[in-house]
Amino acid sequence: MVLSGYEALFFWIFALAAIFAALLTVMARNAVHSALFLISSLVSVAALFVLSGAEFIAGVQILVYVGGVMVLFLFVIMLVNVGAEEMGREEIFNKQKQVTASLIFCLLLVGGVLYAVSQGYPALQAAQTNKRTPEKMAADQAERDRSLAVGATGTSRITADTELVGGSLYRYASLPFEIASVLLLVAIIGSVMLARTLKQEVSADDVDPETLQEELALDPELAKLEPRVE
Amino acid sequence: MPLVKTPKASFAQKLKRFFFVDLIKGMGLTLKYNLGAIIDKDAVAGKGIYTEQYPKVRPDVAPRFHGAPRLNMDPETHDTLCIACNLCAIACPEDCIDVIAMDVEIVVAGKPRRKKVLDEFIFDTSRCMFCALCQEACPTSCLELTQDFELATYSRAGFVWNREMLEQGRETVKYTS
Amino acid sequence: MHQVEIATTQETLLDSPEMVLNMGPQHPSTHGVLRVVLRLDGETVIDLDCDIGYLHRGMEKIAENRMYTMIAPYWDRLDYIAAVSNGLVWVETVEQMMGLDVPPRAHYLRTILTELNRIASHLLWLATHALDIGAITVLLWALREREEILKIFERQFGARLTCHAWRVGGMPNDAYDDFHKDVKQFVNNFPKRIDEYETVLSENRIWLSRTVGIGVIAAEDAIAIGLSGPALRGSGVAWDVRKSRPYAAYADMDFDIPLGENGDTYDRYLVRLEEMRQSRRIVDQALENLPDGPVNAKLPKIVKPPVGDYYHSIEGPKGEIGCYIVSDGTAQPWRVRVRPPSFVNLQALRQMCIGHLVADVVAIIGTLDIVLGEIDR
Amino acid sequence: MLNFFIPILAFLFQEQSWLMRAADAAKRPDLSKFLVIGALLFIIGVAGVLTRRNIIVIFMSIELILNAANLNFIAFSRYLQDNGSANAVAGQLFAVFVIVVAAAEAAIGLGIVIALYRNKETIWVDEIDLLKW
Amino acid sequence: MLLLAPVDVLNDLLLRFFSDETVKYFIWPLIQIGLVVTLVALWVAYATYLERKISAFIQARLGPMRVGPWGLLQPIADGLKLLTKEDFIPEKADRWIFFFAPYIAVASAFIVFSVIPFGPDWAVIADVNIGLLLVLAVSSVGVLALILAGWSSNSKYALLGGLRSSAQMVSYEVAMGLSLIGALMFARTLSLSGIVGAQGSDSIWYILYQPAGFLMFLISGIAENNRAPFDLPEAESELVAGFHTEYSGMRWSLFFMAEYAAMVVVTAVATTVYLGGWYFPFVYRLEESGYHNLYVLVSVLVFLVKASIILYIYFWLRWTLPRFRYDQLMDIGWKWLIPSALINIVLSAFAVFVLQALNGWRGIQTIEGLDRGMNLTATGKGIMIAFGLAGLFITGVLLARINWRSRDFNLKTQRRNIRLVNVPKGKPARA
Repeated sequence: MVLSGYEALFFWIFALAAIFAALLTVMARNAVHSALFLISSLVSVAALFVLSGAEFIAGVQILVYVGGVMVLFLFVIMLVNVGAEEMGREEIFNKQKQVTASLIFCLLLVGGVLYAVSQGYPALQAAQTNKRTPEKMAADQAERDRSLAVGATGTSRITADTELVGGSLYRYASLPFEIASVLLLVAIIGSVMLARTLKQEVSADDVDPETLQEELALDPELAKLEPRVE
Repeated sequence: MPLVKTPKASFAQKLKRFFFVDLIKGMGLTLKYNLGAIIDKDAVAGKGIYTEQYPKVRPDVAPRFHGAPRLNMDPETHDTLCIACNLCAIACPEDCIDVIAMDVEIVVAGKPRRKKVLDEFIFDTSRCMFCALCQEACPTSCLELTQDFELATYSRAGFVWNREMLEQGRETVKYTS
Repeated sequence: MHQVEIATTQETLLDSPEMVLNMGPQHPSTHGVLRVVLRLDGETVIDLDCDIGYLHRGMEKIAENRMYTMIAPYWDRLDYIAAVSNGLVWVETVEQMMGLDVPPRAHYLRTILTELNRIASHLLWLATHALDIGAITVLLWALREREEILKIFERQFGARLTCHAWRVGGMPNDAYDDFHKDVKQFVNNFPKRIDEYETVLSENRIWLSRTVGIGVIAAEDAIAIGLSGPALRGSGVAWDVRKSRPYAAYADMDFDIPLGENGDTYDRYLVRLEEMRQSRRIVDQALENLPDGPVNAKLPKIVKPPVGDYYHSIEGPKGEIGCYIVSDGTAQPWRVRVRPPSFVNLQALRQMCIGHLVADVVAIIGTLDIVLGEIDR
Repeated sequence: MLNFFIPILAFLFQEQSWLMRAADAAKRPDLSKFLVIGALLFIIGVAGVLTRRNIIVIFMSIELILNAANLNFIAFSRYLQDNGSANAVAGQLFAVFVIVVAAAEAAIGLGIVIALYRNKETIWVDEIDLLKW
Repeated sequence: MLLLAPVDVLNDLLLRFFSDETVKYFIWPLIQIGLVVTLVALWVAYATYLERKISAFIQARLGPMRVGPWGLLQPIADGLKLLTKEDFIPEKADRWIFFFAPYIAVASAFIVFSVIPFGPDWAVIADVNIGLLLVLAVSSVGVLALILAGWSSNSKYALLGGLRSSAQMVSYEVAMGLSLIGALMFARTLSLSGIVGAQGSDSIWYILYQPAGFLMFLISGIAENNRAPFDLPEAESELVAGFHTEYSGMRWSLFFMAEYAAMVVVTAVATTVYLGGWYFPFVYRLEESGYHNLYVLVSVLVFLVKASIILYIYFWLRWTLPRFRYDQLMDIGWKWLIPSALINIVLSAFAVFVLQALNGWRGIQTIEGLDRGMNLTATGKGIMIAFGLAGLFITGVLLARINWRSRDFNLKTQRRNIRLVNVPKGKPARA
């Protein structure tokens, strides 16, 4: 895979944007700003997905992450108002020693990963069975594109990638897919259960009688909450 | 939440609810209004439409309307009808009328007599609540609340009307466009 | 006026299960300058407090310094939506203190015009109530019909809102020339209009789900609080001053009292709609039987009721509006006290709202049909 | 002064210099660039997890890590596709699953944060130091 | 042929200065973007005018009459007024986010127009693979603007509005996405132009196959746009103005524009997916006779007319119905719309299966081809339409059964039990 021309330009723009936004995510003082930078990072990564030909994943990334997960994050940040952090009263990073240690670890990681990439990539290229020059690959790609249906404007091709993903998802990966859906269901129920307050549990008549007795000692108000009857 | 009693639904009612008849009936009514306003050729002219285009078209107020005060004059002699009896000032709940009279010597049937004549008449429209009690108290139908209702001015002092303003009346505001 | 305790520390939504929300005095749906301090758990109301007095003008004190005839225009400013009814309670009280005999024509005209005023007031209630719940179109439809009534008022009294409609002993003027025609036209057109509101609202499932079971108040509680008017009748208590102590020409009229069953917002809505129909019926009857004759009783130069105190009440659109006057024999009352229906009805707000959501508070304030001019006086 | 720089510039911009090669490579970003970007994102995420005190920001850093992994998946998927692999979209499938897991993790994690906040009234991880309470 | 020749002339002119590729991939899209943004902005401005006029006519009023003939210049006057108003920022607001939230709203609403097929050929900016997914994804970003605006204003009403809107939009997005899947089964592509093409080649609108899906999409679309009767986030009688309580002037008008643009987006998507987009019977004759550009223009017109009809439904609903309460809104989202969308998916899948089975086993010719969507024969269409109507009914009955316990929104009866009593006079009575 080799990008060229405008694609290369956009690759660098989005790559740098993703990295800067990620850095700012980690360094921003205000958690809402953090979340916003994370969103820009995610959108940039989605753009990188598009550049590498995975439009479907890019769409899902924006739909799920930006439209769902990050909204959830913002929701929680607003619920647990982090005023102290904003005003600069609280230190946002851990204690000096831990930060130093972890930064050293990260630097090591950087070195290691970069080394691995630089060493492993030539090996990958060497292992490639059908050695082709970038020009040849681009030509092949263009050849393949030509066989695809033309979009309405004539400037784009309607690829079959998404269809392929769907097909694989339901044929080869149907079991993981089902497991993932069960996981999501569990997550929904779990988060609902986790976020319930004692009050809500009492009013739904959902508390162990012994626990209820203990809690009543702390908060006699609970006794007033009648289990709701439909 | 306390429950309220609801009688059991008949099948026809259930069917009505199932097919959203309640909503569709309301929607039909609003659609009727909308189409009526569009189709009705006279709609813009005001038939079926209740908008008053106020500054453009002055509304007709009723003959009995209590608006800006006026001191009436004798249509022939152009003398004021006011006899400075002060009844309006007494009747006013808001004390917004000041009648300032002066004594004039006149000769009636050869004998000199003193007569109270109106000198100045102050009417504070900023305090007036247009209850028309002064109009009813006036024995000579001199003080009258007219149909002029545009009383706004740019200053507080402009609300205090003197005799000249009360007699001449204010110029009716003209709006362009 | 009491101070409402508001937490001053910076609390987060999760720190405290309760959030204090200030509704008003500048809020689009508190119908004036009412301030309601809500204690919320999420969006559920767990407690509320009304803060009133932003519109206090000292009506009762003003009345102590005016002559009897001068006070009537002030009374229009109490419940400015129902100025005609308010004026009536004042003049009738004074007339009864003086023992005046008001001619029957005046009585009949008073009946017609107060009933028209009741319709106007209920229309404004319907308009704002529907607006609070979100049906905006009904607002303008209702105001359109109210406009017809206000036009009749303007022709008859010379003013639209604060009409200063009555004088002690009768009326300022006889009915104007086209009075019969105008009222008849209104009476004939009006049932169609009510049907239109009903088409849009009464059976609408959104309207039902917003009003049924909201703000329920039982008959016993309603009596204990002292509710009156449609708010009381919605709970099923057949109390109507027009029936129990007939005044003006109501003794000659034939009409029904609509009664609700559950005492919820929807019942009160239905009761008010039905009351409009009954009012229309009364207007129709009174117009048919309108007697001829003078409209004013003979009145002494200065109204000076005998020493003593007197209470008289009528059925205003919002409920029983009463007037208590203590006279010391001079031309000015010694003490005047108003029984304001809105003020008493507002007391039910807390009981009705607890356990409901914020959106319901709006609906309940709407269904109580309060006017702040009367609450704060 | 100029005489001093010219040799250096000449050295930097000569045909096979390190800089020119880098510039040339930058014009044609290939798999390795994607991997490097992914690695950097991953490391930033790790640094965030290790250094921040705010538990919500830590969660966000975890999202960054997952995204870095996704980027690698997609890049390799494309690489395999270009090389005519049999199951070229496996990487994309994995990315889908990663996104699913991330969503589930966010839901549960934030639920835990809320429960924790209710009980401990803090979101600073160094104050949440009990194994049981 | 000579009609609308300027387009070709311009193309030739551009080719003289730029390379073929630049013109094709860069300059024409830019021109298209400029045109679409201008037209949509104008359309949005006049949508406010239309809404005011329609509401006025419904309410026996006249609406704007003062600026220009019949108030036609009112939107421009409004825009000028809003531009010159003070741009107020509360003292304790988070300035940057307060600044940017309106732009996010507008951007997320306008970006979607890049993939909307207003017509064939040059009337669409970009035809991308994941068109429908992109529409859903980008419009879901709009939630961020609302929640950020609500939070950054540092006001309780705004925060409540922001939280409400985010919860509402997140829940209705699910139903919106799910309700489209039924139609996708027939179109077999995510590209919006592809969907229109599939309907065109099959000479049918998918609203006939998917009446339930269309209804669900419309309802969730209205909820997604925070329009009445789902306008909880900005319910003026409860939350003053919801998330934009603290906004004024320009920024407020940006939110306003975003709302109307999002409405146009939903109508456009509904038109594309369910009403056949720019496809209309017999319009293709123009293309056959060689009037290509005229054909495109007429198609665009058809599209706009269809979208306007749905937009009218928006206004119509808003000025008729009362507002839901917050919990009822969530009920409708989670207990009614999402289950019905799921039921719709299952039923559509079953219908497709039945069609294929009939085609394969019984030898009844139901499917003509699968190259551009699922092309059905007349028999197949009949079967599908029957399935669609049955689906509407089955969904309703199933949901009524599932939710029969739900007190707020069940099939409750009309309750008209007020009594009329004629109490004897002069006697206080208790009934």
